[in-house]
Formats: sequence, C-alpha cells, structure tokens
Amino acid sequence: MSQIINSALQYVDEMLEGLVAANRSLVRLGEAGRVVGLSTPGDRARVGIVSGGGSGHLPLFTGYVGSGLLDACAIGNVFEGPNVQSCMEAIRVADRGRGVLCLYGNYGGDRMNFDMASELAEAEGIETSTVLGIDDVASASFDEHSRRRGVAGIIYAYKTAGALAALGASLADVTEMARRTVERTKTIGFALSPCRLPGAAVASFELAEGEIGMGMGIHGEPGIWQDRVKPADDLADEMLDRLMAEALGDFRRVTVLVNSLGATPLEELFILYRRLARRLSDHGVEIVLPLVGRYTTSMEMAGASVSLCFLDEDIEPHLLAPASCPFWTVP
Amino acid sequence: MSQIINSALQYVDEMLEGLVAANRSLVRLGEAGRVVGLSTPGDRARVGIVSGGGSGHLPLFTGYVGSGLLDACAIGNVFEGPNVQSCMEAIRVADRGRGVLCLYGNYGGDRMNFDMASELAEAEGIETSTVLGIDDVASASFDEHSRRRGVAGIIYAYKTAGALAALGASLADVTEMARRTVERTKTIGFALSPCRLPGAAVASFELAEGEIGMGMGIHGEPGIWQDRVKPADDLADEMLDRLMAEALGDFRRVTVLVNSLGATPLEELFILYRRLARRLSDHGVEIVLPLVGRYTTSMEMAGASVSLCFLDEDIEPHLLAPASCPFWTVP
Amino acid sequence: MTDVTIREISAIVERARLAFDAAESDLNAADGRFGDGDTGTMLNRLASAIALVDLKAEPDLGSAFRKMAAAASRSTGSSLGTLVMTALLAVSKYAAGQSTLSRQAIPEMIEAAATAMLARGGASLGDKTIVDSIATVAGELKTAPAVASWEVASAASRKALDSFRDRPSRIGRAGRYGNKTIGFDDPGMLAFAILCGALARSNVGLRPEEVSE
Amino acid sequence: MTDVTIREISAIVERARLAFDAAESDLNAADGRFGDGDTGTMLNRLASAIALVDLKAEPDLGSAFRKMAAAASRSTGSSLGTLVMTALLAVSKYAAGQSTLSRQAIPEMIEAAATAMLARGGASLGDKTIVDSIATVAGELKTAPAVASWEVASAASRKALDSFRDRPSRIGRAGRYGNKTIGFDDPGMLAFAILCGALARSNVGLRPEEVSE
Ligand SMILES: Nc1ncnc2c1ncn2[C@@H]1O[C@H](COP(=O)(O)OP(=O)(O)O)[C@@H](O)[C@H]1O
Ligand SMILES: Nc1ncnc2c1ncn2[C@@H]1O[C@H](COP(=O)(O)OP(=O)(O)O)[C@@H](O)[C@H]1O
Ligand SMILES: [Mg+2]
Ligand SMILES: [Mg+2]
Ligand SMILES: [Mg+2]
Ligand SMILES: [Mg+2]
Repeated sequence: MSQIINSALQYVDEMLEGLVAANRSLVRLGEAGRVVGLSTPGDRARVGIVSGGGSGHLPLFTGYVGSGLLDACAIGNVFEGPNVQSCMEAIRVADRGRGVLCLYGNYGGDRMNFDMASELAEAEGIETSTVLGIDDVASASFDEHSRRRGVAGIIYAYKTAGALAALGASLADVTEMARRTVERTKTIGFALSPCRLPGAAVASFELAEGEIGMGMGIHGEPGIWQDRVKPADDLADEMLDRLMAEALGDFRRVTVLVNSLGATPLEELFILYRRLARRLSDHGVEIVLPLVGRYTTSMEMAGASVSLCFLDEDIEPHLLAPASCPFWTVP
Repeated sequence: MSQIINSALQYVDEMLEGLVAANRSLVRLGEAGRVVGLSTPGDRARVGIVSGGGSGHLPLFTGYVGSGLLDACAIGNVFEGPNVQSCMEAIRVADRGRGVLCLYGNYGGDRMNFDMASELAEAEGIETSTVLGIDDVASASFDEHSRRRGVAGIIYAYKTAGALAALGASLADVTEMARRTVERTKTIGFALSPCRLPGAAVASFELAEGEIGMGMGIHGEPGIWQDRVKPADDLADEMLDRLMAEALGDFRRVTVLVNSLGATPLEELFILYRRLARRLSDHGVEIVLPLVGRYTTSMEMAGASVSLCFLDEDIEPHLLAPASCPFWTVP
Repeated sequence: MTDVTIREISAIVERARLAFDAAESDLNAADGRFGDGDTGTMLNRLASAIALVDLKAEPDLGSAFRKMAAAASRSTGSSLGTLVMTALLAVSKYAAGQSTLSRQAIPEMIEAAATAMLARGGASLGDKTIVDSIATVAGELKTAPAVASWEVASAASRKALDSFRDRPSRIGRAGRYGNKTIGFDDPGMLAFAILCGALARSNVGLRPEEVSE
Repeated sequence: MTDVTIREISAIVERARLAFDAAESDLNAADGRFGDGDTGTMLNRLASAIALVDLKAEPDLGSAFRKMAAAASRSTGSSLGTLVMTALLAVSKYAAGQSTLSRQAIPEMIEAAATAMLARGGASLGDKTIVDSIATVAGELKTAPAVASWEVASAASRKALDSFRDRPSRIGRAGRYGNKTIGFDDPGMLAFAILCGALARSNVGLRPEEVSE
C-alpha cells in the first residue's frame, strides 16, 4: 500500500505538527521540536515522568502525555531512539522539582541517549531514575527477562506510575511502582504483514501472504515460529498460554490489552478478545479495564499483540485512577 | 495480509461477542443478537436514536452507542444491511416513549429494511422518523446530493441529534437537527489498498501498488480518479477544495474529521491534518473539536477520508455537549 | 415446467444452492466493479439458509414460501437479499392456501414478485436491476409452451442480460455511476441468469415423464 | 594515509556520504534480518548531516570533530548513530587543540574511539558489533606501513566481517537471537567494511605525491 507523505525527511516533524495541532492539550518543545509536553502542566511540585522512543508507533509514545500519565516525551526518527538533546529537554520539561522517572522501552539507542541525558540532568541538579519496559516474552527467555524488548505493555507502567506521581509520591515510590508494574506485565505479539520505513522502496522484512510470524517484534524482529496463519482461537490460546506461564504465583485479577499493530482491524481484535475473555473466565480470572484497539503500532504493519498485567493490591487502584491523554481516558 | 478469524460465517457474531465483553456499557440484544444497546439505558422519557448498517466498519456503527449519542444499533453481515427483524428490535430498544429517529447511511438494503421496520414500529405505536447520511461528495453531483452515499461524516449527526435528544427535545426537533447536520457535513475519501470479505480468497476490488483511488467509497466503490499516489499536501489540498466548494454560504467555524479506513496509520493522518489546519487557518476559518483517527473503517482497507461540518449556532453547542461511547468521548 | 408443489420447490432450492455456491466469486467480482463486492457471498449464504428450511410439513405453498422468506430475512439485509425476501412474501401471498399451483399461473406469480420488488426497492423497470430480468422472464413464459420452459426462462434471462448490458444502471450502488456502467452486467441480473441456466440444465421441476418426452 | 588535517577529514566525510547513500538498502536489509531494518537509512541521513557541517573555519581538529559529533547527535538517536557520536566526541578529545594529527597517531585515535563506544554501549569486544571491526582495523594499522593504508583498513574490516560472520551476536537487537545470528553479517560491521572499502578505492586522504608513488 502507498504512504501518504510529503517527504521521508520531514515525516516525523510534519506528523508532530499535526499531532499537536489536533490535540491542544499537547505542545511541541525543545530546540528541534522533538519533545512533546503538556500545554498546561500545572505547577504543583511532584515527580515527573518522561518516556520516548522512535517514531512510527503512534499513539506510543507521545499520545500518552496527559494528566495521570506522562509529563513529556522525547521523539526520535522512525525506529530510532530520540537523541540525547531531546531526552535532556524532555527531562527538563517533566521536572517539577521532585525528580524525574525515565520510563521507556529496552532498546539500545534509547537507553544510551536517556543514560547520557540523565547524567546531564543530574549535573543540573535534577534527580532521575530509570525503568525499562521489558514485557515482550518472545524476545528472550524468562531467565534473561531483563534483555527483553519493551512493547505495548509499557502503557500500564505509564498508568500506575502516573497515578502515583499525581498523588505526590516520592521518586523512589513512583519508580518502584513502575518497576513492579513492568515486572507483572507480559506481552506477546504476531505480525501478518510488514511495514515500510517512510520513503523506502521495500518493506523492512518479508512475510509471505497467508503467513504469520508469532512472537515478532514491533519493528519486525523475528519471532518464535512462522507458519500459515491459524484460526483466531488457536492463536488466542497459544498466546494466553505463553503469558500465563509467566505469572508470578497465584492470580485472580488481570488487565488485558489486545492491541493492533496498525492494519489489523478492530473486528479481528474483538474476535481474539472474545476467546481470551472466555478462557480467563474459565480459569476463574477476572478481567479489569480491558483495552481493545490500537495502543502501540508499527505504522501500517498488520498483526496484533496481547498484554496481560497480573494485578495486585498496589497496582489495581492506580490502574483504575482517573487519567486522560489524547488516546486513552480512564474516567 | 491474513485475517484473524475462526470462520467467515461466525465473523460478525464473534466480533459482537468480543465487543460487548470488552465494553461493559454495551449489551447485545435481539433474537439473533444483532442489536447493540446500552447496559443501563436509563428510564427518562425522551427521543431514541437508532442507527445500523453492515459490519466491517468499526467503530461504526455499534461503537457510537453511548450517552449523548445512539441508543441502539442494528447490525448486518459484512457490507450487508441489517435485516428487518434487527432494525425492528433496535427501534424497540431505543424507544423511550417519545419516538425514534432512524439515522443511517444511504444504502439500498439498509433503507429497505429500516423502512419496513418503521412501518412495523408505527403499527406497534412507536412514532419514527428517518434521516439518511449522504455526506460523500464523490458519490454523486451536488444536484443529485440526495443520492449520495453516507460515510464517516454521519457521526456528527449522531452527536448533535444525540445531544438534543438528551435535552428532552421532540422527535421533530431531533430529526431536524440530524437533517441540518447532515446537510452541512461533507466528506471525501480515498483508497490505497482494498480489503477482503472475511474468508474470501480475493480482494473485493483491485488497486495496484502505488495507486490511489480518489473519491472511492468505503466498500471500494469507484471514485473520481485513479492515479499514482501524490504528495500528502496535494491530496489534502484537493480534498479541502472539493469540500469547501460545497459550503452553504459563508462560514467561519468548522469541525474536521481525518479518518483512516483501517490500515493507514495515525502518523499519515496527522501529516494530512497539518496541511488542512494550515490552509483553513489561512482562510480565517476556525477548527472546533478536530478528530484524527479511525472513526469509520473498512476492515483492513488502506486510505483515509476528510469530513468537514460547516458549523452554525445550532449545531456547534450540540457538537460540543458532553457525550461518551466506547470510541468517542467529549468531556 | 410442471405444476408447482412443495416437492418442486425443494428441488429448485437445492439447485439454486449449488449454482450460487459455484458462482460466488464471479458474482462478487461483478458487484465489485461498482458496488461492494458481496453479491456472490450473500447469495451463497442466502441460498444455503433457504435450503436448510424443512418444507415437508408445510400445509400449503403459501406457508412454504413464507418460511423461505423468513429464512431469507434472517440471513441478510442486503438490497438483493431483501428483495428476494420481498419476492418470497409476494408469492407466498399469491399462493396462499394452495398446495399446487398450475403451470399456467407461474408467469403471473413471477409478475407478482416483480411488482412487490419494485414497490419495496423504489426501482422502475428499465433501471437495470434483477427486476428487469424477472419481468422479462415472466413475459416470455406467458407466450411459451409450458413444457421444458426452464429453457425459455434461461434464454429470456440471458436476453435481458444482453440487452441491458449497454444501458446505464439507474439505482442501487451502481446507479450512482450512470453511463460508466454501460458495457457491464448488473450483478443481480447476472445472478438471475445463472440461476435460470442452472435450472434449465438440471431439468429441475420437470417430472420424469416430461423429461423422457 | 597521510597526516590528518581538516582537509582530509572533509574528503573522508564526503566519500562516506556517497558510500552510505549507495549502500542504504543493503544495510537496511542486513538490519532487517534481526533488527528494525533502519541501519542504512540512518547512516545515509547521518553521513549527509555530517557532510553539511562547514569545517573550514574550525580552529583545530578537536573542535572539528566536536562539530561533527553535534551534527551526528542532532540527526539520530539510534544505537549506531549514538555510538558514532560517542566516537566523534572521543576523537575530538584525543585531537583537542591540534591542527594536524600524525599518521602514526591514527591507530591510537581509533582505539580511543572504540574504547569510548564500548563504555557507552555496554558491549565487550567479541560481541559482534561495529566495535569489533574498528578494533581490528586499529590493530592492523599499527603494524602496517603508513602509506596507502586505507587498503590495510579495508582488508582488516573485511577480515573482521568474515571472522565474525559465524559467531553469534551478543548485544543490541540481534543479540537477543544468539546462535540464530550465526552465518549473518552484523549490519554495523558491514557498514564499517563498506566505508573502509570506499575510502580505499577513492584514495581519500592520500596526497597527490603519494598516489603517484
Ligand atoms: N432498489 C433496487 N431495486 C431493484 N433491484 C435492486 C435494487 N438495489 C439493488 N438491486 C439489485 O441488487 C443487486 C445488488 O445486490 P447486493 O450486492 O446484494 O446488494 P448491496 O448493494 O446491498 O450490496 C443489483 O445488482 C441489483 O440487481
Ligand atoms: N550496544 C552496542 N555496542 C556496540 N555496537 C552496537 C551496540 N548496539 C548496536 N550496535 C551496532 O549498531 C548496529 C545497529 O545499528 P542501528 O540499526 O542503527 O541501531 P538500532 O538497533 O538502534 O536500529 C549493530 O549492527 C551493531 O554493530
Ligand atoms: Mg532503529
Ligand atoms: Mg452489500
Ligand atoms: Mg453488493
Ligand atoms: Mg536498526
């Protein structure tokens, strides 16, 4: 399919211009305009939360800047981390005098740049902490879970850490909430068709018509197996089994996110959700605040992911606390 | 790309099961389960509003059942109107004693079935009225505008009529508000790639890689021209010109919807919106409550549409009134 | 063609089911040109649903057609499907209380169906819809010999298709494209020609003695 | 290779720009195997951005490299791009205050870059990254004749690529795939080999009298 763009080089900046024009709660900041923050940040002293990453994943990351969620985001080029300058600026924007949590996906470039930015911020007297999203169970074994990639499940850490920060908690406590939420959130995804970098002549990976890549990453990183596509219920079952195998002890309550990578339609997500909901209910597990839609995409890639967060008494109230950003409102 | 389904025959019912499982504000009703209504409809006497149509367009139609919007929807098979039984049931569900407005897109099957259902409803003592969505400017000339297809712009009529109904207005007034909003709402779309009926081996139309079909309908009905894709700004300009040419007299305020047909990503919608916003502002036109996202889709079709509603003093306050449904919240 | 009883109807329905199963993708493609590409899928599902209706215990033709109309209505709300239901309701009224319909009455019954379809759909004859095919068939059957007249019906439905091909559609999805539709078959008309052709080939509704004639 | 002045650096940068422009899709494809398929697009953009930096007025090599690092940083935050920036900062420190760097110092300067890259990226030598290529080149340059040693660099970078091909990636996106990466080139190492090859072919940094030797 064709892309609607003017120029590959202007893609990110034009996208951001449109994003903030359409969402007046957001503003573009920073020397290069690669930071998104709140138009009316408020001036109450509290912990700030920043995220960031490569472009091409809307509504991730910028779409989650909002009350009870993120304070600022640093934005990179498509599939590239934000540069150190933008990370530093985002930290400054998020700083409300009580320290800043950097909460982003576990990718090399993002990590190096946020690390450098944190060093600079500390030198400026802004205390920082870091929690990495590592929810993709297909990207490394359980033993090596700290090497895993961060994907759609990170929004739950945004939500709980954001809720706690809004209550005025300390940087240590907000950080611990994010860490705990990441630890209890597991995602697995699959791809059905690739996407193209803007302006590129060919897709960034190949997947034959009718094939599915189970466990593929949101940038097309290879997965666990590749085969002809299977019935929706079989896919739902396999994904749920893989996620439940990661549960830390007993669980009775979960939240579920069925996420499209872009092209896969809502209809198909609901067909998947139907099966997941049935099976969880058969297991006596209650679903709290289910989300079905496009929460973390890869432009026009087809495919979906399922995230489970195994709730506990600390996480659940913060998941359910009111929050609002352009793409997710919890009333 | 592959579809995530179990069986073509079960597609719609499984989708609806997932939809209501994930959205507890909605319930499935009717003998065949092809009606979606509110879980807690409230019992205040007021005008009810129903819509409906073929499946494959989520969040249209069922996703707009909510407070200040629709009371019920009748759902057909993919790209087929709802049957007369479902239409009749939806009217009954929406009936709160003060009459029911049937507000749906101008397609033959939908029309025949809602017409029959209205006759049956009148026989049961439920007063009904009908307003057809006819916003697609590419589907017939201005002189024949009553033959036009209804596409994404219908959500504005849901919104304004829903707001007026919530205020306790009469069926005649709610109907007139819907009619007036339809009259002032214009849409044009384009397709970049086709979709497939669930289970079908081939797409329902052809569009070569790199081609764009300007003016195509949301079911792939042919458009105004077909050519190599053009830069985003050129497309935005052409669409805006075609929509502004339909303005009834002077206008200073509009609302804008930039809608993806499914696969086209948010990034590209924002690139389009950026240009539209700039040009409208150059014309001295103010944009109220812009929407950018997936509001009316065709499963995995790639493409987008732009809708403008030329506001007036009657429409604007009802557009801005609070409302909420699973896919659109006006706070 | 014979006098019509429930036995003939069941055979016709079964033959229709097979025909639309085979023609699904061709009819989708015909509808995909100016419409939404679903005529074939819809008719295949519709015919299967009607074929599942158990007509054996129905007291008369009127109630048999009514049951078929109900099955049609349950399975779709598309334009054509709704018109098929409308047609079935009309013939149900026409045949109410009768267990056999004489072969001479068949053209009139088909005309009753066509009239009801025009009323429901708002089309006129000449708009290039399935109703033009149905009306043509009714007309030709009136003047044709009664025996083996599925072939007459098939020829008439082909004739309608051929003579409308170069005229513009005036209603439905395709109707919005006016002269652009010239040169293309209307999917509903094509479907009706496929149905009549299949019935002619299989001699459905011909009693054994007629076949051997 | 000659002693390095700003003139040589400008020529190298221009050659790099051309090389990465030509290699964009090959490098994307190499990265697409286990990564996100953007190495080529990123390096093409990065090299163009650095080539746009006007170095003429820079007082010394240290400030020239610092300007280049700033341009690198502005244009990307990818792993490799950030490591390139880190390397440029390191050589900027190494060459601070000097307007000429003797050819003998070049291997040591490259080593300084590699050390900084390992510190920033957290990789070790042997992890199958661009740093393995850079370290190999630095090592071979130390023992090679000073003249025309871009060819030595090119051969060394190819040697690194060949000897690591059948080893597993241990860091970055590809590092998560361990033994599956055996048999495939690391995109960063491939990029460095492409760069050295292009510099060798164009004799960049060789003064005319050396070329004619
Ligand atoms: N108003 C109408 N009156 C008569 N026939 C109609 C009408 N609308 C559509 N048709 C017939 O139905 C056919 C289309 O059927 P179908 O694809 O099932 O409908 P839809 O447009 O609802 O998808 C057309 O080819 C035409 O023959
Ligand atoms: N931590 C690291 N240390 C050293 N080199 C690395 C590291 N991470 C990645 N690389 C190098 O960068 C290359 C990938 O570059 P690129 O595609 O730009 O990065 P990204 O993974 O951010 O998209 C790898 O092939 C490898 O040579
Ligand atoms: Mg990258
Ligand atoms: Mg249809
Ligand atoms: Mg159709
Ligand atoms: Mg990469």
